[in-house]
Amino acid sequence: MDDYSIPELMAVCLARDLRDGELLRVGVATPVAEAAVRLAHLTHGPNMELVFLGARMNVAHLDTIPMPAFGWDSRAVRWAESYSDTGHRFDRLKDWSNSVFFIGGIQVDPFGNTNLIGVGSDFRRLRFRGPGSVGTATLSTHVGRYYIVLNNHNRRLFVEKCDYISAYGWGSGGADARSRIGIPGGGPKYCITPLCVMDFAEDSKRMRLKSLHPGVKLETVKQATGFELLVPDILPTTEPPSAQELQILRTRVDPSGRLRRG
Amino acid sequence: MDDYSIPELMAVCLARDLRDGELLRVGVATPVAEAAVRLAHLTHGPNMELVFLGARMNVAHLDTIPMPAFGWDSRAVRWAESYSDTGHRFDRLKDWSNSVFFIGGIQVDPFGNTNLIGVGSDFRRLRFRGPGSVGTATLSTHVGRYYIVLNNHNRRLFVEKCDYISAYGWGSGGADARSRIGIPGGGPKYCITPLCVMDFAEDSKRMRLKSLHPGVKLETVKQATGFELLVPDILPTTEPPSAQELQILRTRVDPSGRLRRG
Amino acid sequence: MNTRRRERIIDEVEAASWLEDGMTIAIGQPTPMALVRQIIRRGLKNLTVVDAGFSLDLLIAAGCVRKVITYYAGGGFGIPVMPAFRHAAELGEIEIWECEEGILCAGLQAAAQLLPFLPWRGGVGTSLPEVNPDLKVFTDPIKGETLLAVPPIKPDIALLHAATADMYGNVQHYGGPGWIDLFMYRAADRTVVQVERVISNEQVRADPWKTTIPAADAIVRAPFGAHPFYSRGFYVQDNEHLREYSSLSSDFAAGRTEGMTMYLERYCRRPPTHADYLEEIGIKRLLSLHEY
Amino acid sequence: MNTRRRERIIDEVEAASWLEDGMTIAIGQPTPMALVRQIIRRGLKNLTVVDAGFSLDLLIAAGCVRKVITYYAGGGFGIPVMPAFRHAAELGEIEIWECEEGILCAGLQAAAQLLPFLPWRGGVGTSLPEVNPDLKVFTDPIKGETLLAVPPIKPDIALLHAATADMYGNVQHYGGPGWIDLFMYRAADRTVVQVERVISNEQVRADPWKTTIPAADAIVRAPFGAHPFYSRGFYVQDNEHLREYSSLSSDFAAGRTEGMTMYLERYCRRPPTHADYLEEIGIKRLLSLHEY
Repeated sequence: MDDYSIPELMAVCLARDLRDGELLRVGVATPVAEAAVRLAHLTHGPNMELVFLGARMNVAHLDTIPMPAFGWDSRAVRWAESYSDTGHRFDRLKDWSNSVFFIGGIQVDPFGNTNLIGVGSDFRRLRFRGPGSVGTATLSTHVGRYYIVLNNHNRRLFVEKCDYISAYGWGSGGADARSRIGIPGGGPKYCITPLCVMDFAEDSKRMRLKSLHPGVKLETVKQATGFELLVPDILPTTEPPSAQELQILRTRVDPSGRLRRG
Repeated sequence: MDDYSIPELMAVCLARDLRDGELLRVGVATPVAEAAVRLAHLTHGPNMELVFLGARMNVAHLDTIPMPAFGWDSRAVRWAESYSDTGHRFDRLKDWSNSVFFIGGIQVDPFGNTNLIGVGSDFRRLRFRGPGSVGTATLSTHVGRYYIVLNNHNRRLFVEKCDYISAYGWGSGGADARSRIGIPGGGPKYCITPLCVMDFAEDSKRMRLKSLHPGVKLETVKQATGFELLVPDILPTTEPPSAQELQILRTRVDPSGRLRRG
Repeated sequence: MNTRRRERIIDEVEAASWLEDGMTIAIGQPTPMALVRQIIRRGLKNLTVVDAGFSLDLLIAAGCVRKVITYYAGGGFGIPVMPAFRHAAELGEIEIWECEEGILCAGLQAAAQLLPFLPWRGGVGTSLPEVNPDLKVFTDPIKGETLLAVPPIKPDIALLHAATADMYGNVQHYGGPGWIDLFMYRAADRTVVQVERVISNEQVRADPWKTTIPAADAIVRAPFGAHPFYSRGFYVQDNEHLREYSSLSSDFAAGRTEGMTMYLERYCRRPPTHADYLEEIGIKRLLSLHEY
Repeated sequence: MNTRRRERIIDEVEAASWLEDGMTIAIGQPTPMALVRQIIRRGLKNLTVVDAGFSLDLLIAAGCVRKVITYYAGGGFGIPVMPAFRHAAELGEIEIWECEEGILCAGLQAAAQLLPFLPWRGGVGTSLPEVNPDLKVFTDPIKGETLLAVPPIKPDIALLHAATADMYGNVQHYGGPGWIDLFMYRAADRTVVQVERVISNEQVRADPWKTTIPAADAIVRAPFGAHPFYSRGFYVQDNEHLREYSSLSSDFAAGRTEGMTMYLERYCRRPPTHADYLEEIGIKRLLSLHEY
């Protein structure tokens, strides 16, 4: 079974890590994460709750959960059961330990800190002005865990040090990097790219290769990463989508083939 | 025209001081204030908004606004246009400068500070345990002005010093008593009792007689007050209800005669 | 693998089994009386209650309460202070965490937002920080103003009453929720909502903005469950019953405990279920409490 | 003596007359585009805008903006950052008060509650307090935790879009208000809401919980007023129009300004009213944006 695209592989890989009962918050313009939560909802998440555009829904009863007919389409509210936190988005942070989020970035450092602000040493005259933090400073502080999901893997993205940090991951490292400054959320769990899956070493919280996508060489990843990655002794290959996963993904989540083209 | 009860006189007196466009917040178990806001709404307040049990309404179009068919009856929401501050009672304090409130107390001091907590020197063993502050600490801090409305006038109530202060009026006195500790609201304007109307002197903010109700003697008030009241050179009589005011009050606000019996 | 969405409807006996002696319990408005009576039936002790009015008084009279977080214990019916509350407070039998509506909101919101405090201006200049040392007067770090720092108020469980909910815990009120209910829900570890009627999930989805509590941990069917209080859209307050209670409570505070003992026995302890309580009240009385 | 209740419906031209150069204007979501275009038509300058996305980009391209309070200036259509925003930011032509959704809420709420600051945890450990020195890192007075102190964000006016309102300013949304709209309303000195349809006061009172904004200062009738954005319950986003704009905006940022000049002229400056704008878009296009 090797007839799948890289975005499909990434979506399936993320979906498998999501647990029933979790509340999944998906941000803007992240098709891989959008597909992942829908797929998980259909395969093993009848009690998952999905939040799109502030609309909270459980849609496991639907035959298909297509993209992009909801998500960033305002008609998503058709399926809503309520608005996230009754319209007051940050009124129930206490319960966010059960929430999962997906984050992007224009820079990522070895400790999973991410930057959406910009690139350049002078904040008033950035070389590249980013889109801004959206809700990621608060989300990354409070959600039970999050995934760094990137559509590219290169040395401009993976840098030794972010010019600015908009979401605090594991700071300057160490298992207590978050607890020692009083940040309750569980932090970034994996970073997934078109080349590989990475996690964070238990003690140092430094980024570590977890699996290489089928056909990707270790050397390729090393060269595309602007800092030294930890590499485990045993380095498996990312498990490809099963026939069943691909079938559900293609017929019930992404019938228009957005991820295949991506 | 002297066929009116003291509560009727008090309600009419308060109603006259309310201005069109104000938002009137009435607390629990204050029939005089309840009647006053309804009367003002009908006589000169088509743009007043009344808040009962969190339900915000404009009911000037009703032929009668009877008591107690709403106010503390849950059916009051029948007339609601919204809930105060969209269900989040203190989310719009900024606009409370346009709000008016009515407050009671178990003790009142010369500077209009009021006590709903209790009487006695040991808070853990009060001689009289009061009902608690309700929302008065916040209301008295933020509303544009408020009225102290009391059903009695005696030395147990009017004391030199409250055992506890649950709503800050004019503190220990002075025109800047509120601004110097950063309290934005306009403070207590009048204190009205079955005997008289009192205001607060412009400079000292000490309680001062403003008018005696018809038939009440200055000496009676002095003896019923546990501190020295300022007395102006010219001391008028509280203007009695006009025939029209009484008619509206009795036929459209209080047809069951609650205030007449009171 | 569980392939179905979990339903959240339980009965009041199971709901009360979530409670334990010594817990902090927030009780909403209108009062979830079916659940309150179940607390008394279970004989829970040493509770800290975030509560006001009648149910607070009843729980104190029944001996369930050690500590009270309250802004108001007034009565109505000409009784300015609830008698059992007043009596226990004056004897020092209950500890009172004195607060006020705005301060209570700030404390519940601090808990909901995992903040060590929220600043509040209402209460500056009053005796509240003096009688409640948990409220700290502090100077704000930006403009140097004097404010109160309100610490988190964190209930173990919130017990609420509402008009309707679906089987998945989506709660919709008629005529708005009680003013403090959503704060309690956001702050509490778990929330149990008793409702007049269970509605379909489709009805909920027809108007999602109406959903006031998106994911209650449990829903208890309790028609007339707020009796003797009102439930908007269903019935009004039973003033006759409340007047009777007020008189018993006054007797109780004055040392004449027999009437209260009988009340607690008849209405709270003896009926094994909420339906049995309603039988005791009688269908005629219940039907007389129509709204319009 | 005014014996009638005051009506609050005005047109977009009068609404825009409330605005002045240099004001702080909060712009809600979905975007109140009829009012935004009126700002451009009036040629307002040196505005501080609390805004995001397309309308932010358009106002910058039109030369109205001096300072931006934003958490997001992303684009969509494969454009990660709105081009005119990006260009002006990189050249230092606009000042950016860098924030984030939670921090923005805290700042607006501090203004609404007349507090000198509200504490927020999101952002601790990040560069936000470094690039925005108005955000102070401080130690909480109760438990000694490290938090951000967010100062009030106080708009002079909030411009919002909604489904319906009555003539007295009671606003009801379909499918919920934009996530930040209620915060903007609470914080701003005045609020103008453009609506798809004016409904009767009786319709409002039939479901008062649905009222999201109880007393807007003015209501502007603006059917299709969010175009090219969506308005829930009425129409979807006009992707074709937005794609076209994105391409013009990219050209503009790259120094090819002609297309953008024409866009601003054709859609914002020349049509004297919102109805004239709709005429320019064409009824066929508008009717093609149906919801289901």
